[in-house]
Amino acid sequence: MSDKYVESTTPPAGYDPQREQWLDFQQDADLAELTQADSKNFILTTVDELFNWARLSSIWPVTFGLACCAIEMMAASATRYDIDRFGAGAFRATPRQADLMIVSGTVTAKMATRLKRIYDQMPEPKWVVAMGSCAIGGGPYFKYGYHVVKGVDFMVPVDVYIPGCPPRPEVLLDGLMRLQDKIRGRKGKLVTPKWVQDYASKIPDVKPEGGR
Amino acid sequence: MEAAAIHALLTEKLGDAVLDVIDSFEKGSVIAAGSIAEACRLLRDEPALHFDQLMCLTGVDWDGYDESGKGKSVDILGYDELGRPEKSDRVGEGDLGVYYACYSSRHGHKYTLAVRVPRDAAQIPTVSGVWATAAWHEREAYDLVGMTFSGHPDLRRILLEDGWVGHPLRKDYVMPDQWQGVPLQGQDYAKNPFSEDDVVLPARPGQEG
Amino acid sequence: MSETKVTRGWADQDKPRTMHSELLEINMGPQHPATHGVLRLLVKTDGEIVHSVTPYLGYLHRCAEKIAEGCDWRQWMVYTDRFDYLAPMNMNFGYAVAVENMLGVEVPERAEHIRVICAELQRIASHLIAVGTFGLDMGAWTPLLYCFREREEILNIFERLSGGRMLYNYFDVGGVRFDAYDGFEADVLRMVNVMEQKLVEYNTLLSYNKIFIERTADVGVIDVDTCHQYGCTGPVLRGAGTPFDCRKDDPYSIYDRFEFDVPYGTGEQGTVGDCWDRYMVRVRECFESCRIIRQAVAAMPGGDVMSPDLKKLVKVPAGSLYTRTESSKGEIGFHIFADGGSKPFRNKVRSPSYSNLHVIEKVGPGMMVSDLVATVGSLDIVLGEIDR
Amino acid sequence: MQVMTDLFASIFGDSMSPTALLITGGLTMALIMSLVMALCAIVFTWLERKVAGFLQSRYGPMRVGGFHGVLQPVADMVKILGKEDIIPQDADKALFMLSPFVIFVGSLMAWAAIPFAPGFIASDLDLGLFYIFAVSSAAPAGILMAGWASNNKWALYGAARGAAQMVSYEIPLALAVIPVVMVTGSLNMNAIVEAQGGGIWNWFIFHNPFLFIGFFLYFIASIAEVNRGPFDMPETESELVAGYHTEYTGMRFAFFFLAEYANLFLVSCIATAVFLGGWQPVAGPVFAPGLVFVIKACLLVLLQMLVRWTLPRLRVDQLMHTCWKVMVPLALLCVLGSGIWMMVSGELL
Repeated sequence: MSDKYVESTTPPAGYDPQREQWLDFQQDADLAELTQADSKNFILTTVDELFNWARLSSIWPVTFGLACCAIEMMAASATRYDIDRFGAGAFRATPRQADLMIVSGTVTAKMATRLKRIYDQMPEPKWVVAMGSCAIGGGPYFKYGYHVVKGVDFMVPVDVYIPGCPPRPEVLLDGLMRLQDKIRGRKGKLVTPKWVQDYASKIPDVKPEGGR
Repeated sequence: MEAAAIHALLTEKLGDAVLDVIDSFEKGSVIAAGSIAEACRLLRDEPALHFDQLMCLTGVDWDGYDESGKGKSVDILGYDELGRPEKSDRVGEGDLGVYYACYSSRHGHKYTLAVRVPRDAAQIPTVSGVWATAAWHEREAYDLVGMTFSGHPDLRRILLEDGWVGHPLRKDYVMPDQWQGVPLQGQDYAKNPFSEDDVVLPARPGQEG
Repeated sequence: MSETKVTRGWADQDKPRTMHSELLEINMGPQHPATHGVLRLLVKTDGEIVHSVTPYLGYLHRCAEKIAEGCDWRQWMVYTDRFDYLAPMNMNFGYAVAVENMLGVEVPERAEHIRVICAELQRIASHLIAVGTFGLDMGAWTPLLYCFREREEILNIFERLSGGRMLYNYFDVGGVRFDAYDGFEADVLRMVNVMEQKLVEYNTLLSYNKIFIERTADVGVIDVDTCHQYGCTGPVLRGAGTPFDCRKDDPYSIYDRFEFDVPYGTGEQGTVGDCWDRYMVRVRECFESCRIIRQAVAAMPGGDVMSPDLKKLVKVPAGSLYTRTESSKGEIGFHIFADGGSKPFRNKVRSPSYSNLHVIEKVGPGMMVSDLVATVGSLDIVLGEIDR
Repeated sequence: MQVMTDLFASIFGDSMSPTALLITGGLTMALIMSLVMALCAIVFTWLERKVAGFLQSRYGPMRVGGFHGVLQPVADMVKILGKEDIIPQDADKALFMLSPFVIFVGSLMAWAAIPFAPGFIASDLDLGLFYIFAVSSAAPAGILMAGWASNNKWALYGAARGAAQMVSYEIPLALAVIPVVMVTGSLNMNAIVEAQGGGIWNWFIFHNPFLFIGFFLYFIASIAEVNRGPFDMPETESELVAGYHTEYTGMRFAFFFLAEYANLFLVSCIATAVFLGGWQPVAGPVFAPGLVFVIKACLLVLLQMLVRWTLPRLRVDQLMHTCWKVMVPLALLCVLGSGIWMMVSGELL
């Protein structure tokens, strides 16, 4: 580690824990506040809100495990990181009864046409989560992968990208929650909290607003 | 049984079909292309040898191999940073080889047979009659290196699609940019493909949007 | 149409079938719960009886051997993780031993012991998933979840050791990347004690369950010379009755210092070499691994973990060698061709599941569809290492 | 029904003609029965996922309805309502659309004869038990229609297995109940329940040893009849992708879902009514009779769920073997044995 950068464990001055709640994000308390946040136009969108709530709280993924990320997906639905807590635990084997396709693994040229067919067989309100860097952009097989599709968004429209090789089950659950926010109809600007920006500015060669 | 003794037994049984000896980390002998099937049958049936297991059958493309052992072999082609396939007009020459690593569970010794065939006449007899596992290994050697095996029950590509053009493990293989409509080249990952408002940030209290 | 003789079933199977229905071609396609990943089995069935099985591979072919010719010796270790992603430590072990045999480099004692402990822990974790998914193929959901719960403990140890949760890139040519953290021995011994109690619990839940035995005894019988013919190794070969194990018969690293015995199928519940034997070999191998781990932890010396005489850029002298080690699925072999440079000239991976799966073509016909699913489950194949 | 007609008579007095009373009483009871069906679908989907989670040492739905995922089944149902309705292109449209309703109606009609409480029964038929078994044999027809119509090889396999299994398991189901009818002498469900009055030892399960075996025979056959537990060959996840309802999506799939859980509760209700003393309390009047009945039925449903999540699955020919070569002879033996028992103990005279 270059000696210029001194690793400091305490966050810098001026960081006020109350203001930046989203870092220690407790799901239940915020869930209540979230529902109030939309109460402004409650009457108009009641049916729409009800269907959104129903769709996001019972997402049935189709068992579509390709490679190593599939084992992490099984670990996410197993005992310790139980995905069933969010209502998404009923893995349906047929695409007909599923509404979320988690592309977990490397999409090869031979598998791409099957993936497209399964995506088309799924009934309409359907979402795709690209799990793992192989599904996002070819991952470690980018440079010499003659048989690997460099990213699943060539084949199907993707809603949530989960980076990692393989991503941890918690990150998969976070991706699921991010998908639930998307279903809730929430579009947000890329807002990096203030303290992360000035914390990042101390590290020599990292751009404050993140990104590549 | 020692490798040299096996080599002597082979030369005595097969005569001039045994070309020379493999003396690198693994011990074995190079066999003429036409008589590889009898050599393998001999290895399996000879009571003193009794090689009843074919551990591994490997197809090798010796194109551009640096004989002097300095590691100056030719580089292979891949995709560049923008995801476009790199092109080069170098045409592969040199010959293709197949290695048979065999093991005897009764005597506990290992032995390797090797075959080298010029690139344009890459045709050797199959050994799937001797060991059934060779059927799939030979199909893979045909698929990736382009070595055809005469007398093979169904010589089709095993890993790639049947209509795939070219054999990927050859040194002069140019990466494909698409396969039947499925794009295989990458995007330019240096720039961030997502615009500002693409990202859905979980709206927490105190944050708008 | 040839007479399809049913190998096992309650109908009076000794008389050849006279009644035939039209052959139905079904695709246990790339996306199917029973095929453990992206394997496509084209099954021609005559009613419930399988007439012929042809596996179609290549749905997860990730060009690993072409990548080997592009990156240098130590960079390729990352890709060996992704062959058998249920047992990445064993894959690293195989590649590390293969390159060290050609380099002739001396691995320090402490690194050898850490390697054996990691390999055996990974074998237990891989067998746990094999046991769990085999139970899932039979319809028993719960054992899979218990196996995952135990596997999480092992993943914790690996995460503290190597940083990665599932794919580690922890071994390196000439040793291991990081030294063992100070609570390592205590965690491993606690894990082994927990493991031995839990395995007894699984035996009562699944192994000696009447319906499970009914479904697996005398099903998918593979005898020894079929194994030799089709190159099946590991639990499939040991299930057929021969105690052949690379750690014993072709010893590498320091396995010859530990005394452990090799469990093999004895036809306890049915004929030798049936699904139950292969399953029970895996369960008993977990006990053996625990024994090895205890001896390795007891004998672990101090010292550094990387061999001192290793330069930054590894150059393997010209030549070729085939080295094989015992991974949880069978005999993983690396046939390496070097030209003296920093990049491999050709790395061929001989994967155990590739040959284990090949035997289904011979054993499949005559079975019922449910037995075909059971047999494929008992072979415990991983598509990452079949398609490479 | 009697309760309802008296209720309306007391409200509207004699301004309504008897036939109008009959019709309104019948309609309200039908409404109540379909409500019971919807309720048990809601409750048991939640219970199933919770029991599965509990058995697999994990939580099961937690987040959806605040406390322990209580609104999870509601969310499932509303989501399924909003799904796109796909009918495969070359499917047999008429059969495809009809089969969920055949299965649903097959199980809804059987509720007419379930004695929830002393007066509270939809229709007090004299041959209630016979009617239940007759009506619930419509389900194999529905399964075959579903399997054939969706023009999918997996569905065809599932339907063939499902129909064979349900048809063959109806025989031990009926045979296991015959000794009870012999003891009470009537098929009327109310009469059967009243004959088990007075404390736990008068329940038919403890009446004679052959009836005791009969209860377990009935329980196993009922699990097979409902395609659950170790007998779920028709809709196995691991072999036939999703069995006969592979091609069904949205609301049509919900009907299969509803019918499965309704059948689950139905066979448990029949078991409690026939063997476990229906609304007869264990000792002295503790709760309302209807509540006692529902509690017993729910315990049986819980038992069926435990069995499902622990045992592996039988193969199709082993399924048929256990039915024809083990359970039917045993059931016949029970009928013979309880007949001899009654003759010896003098009940027959």
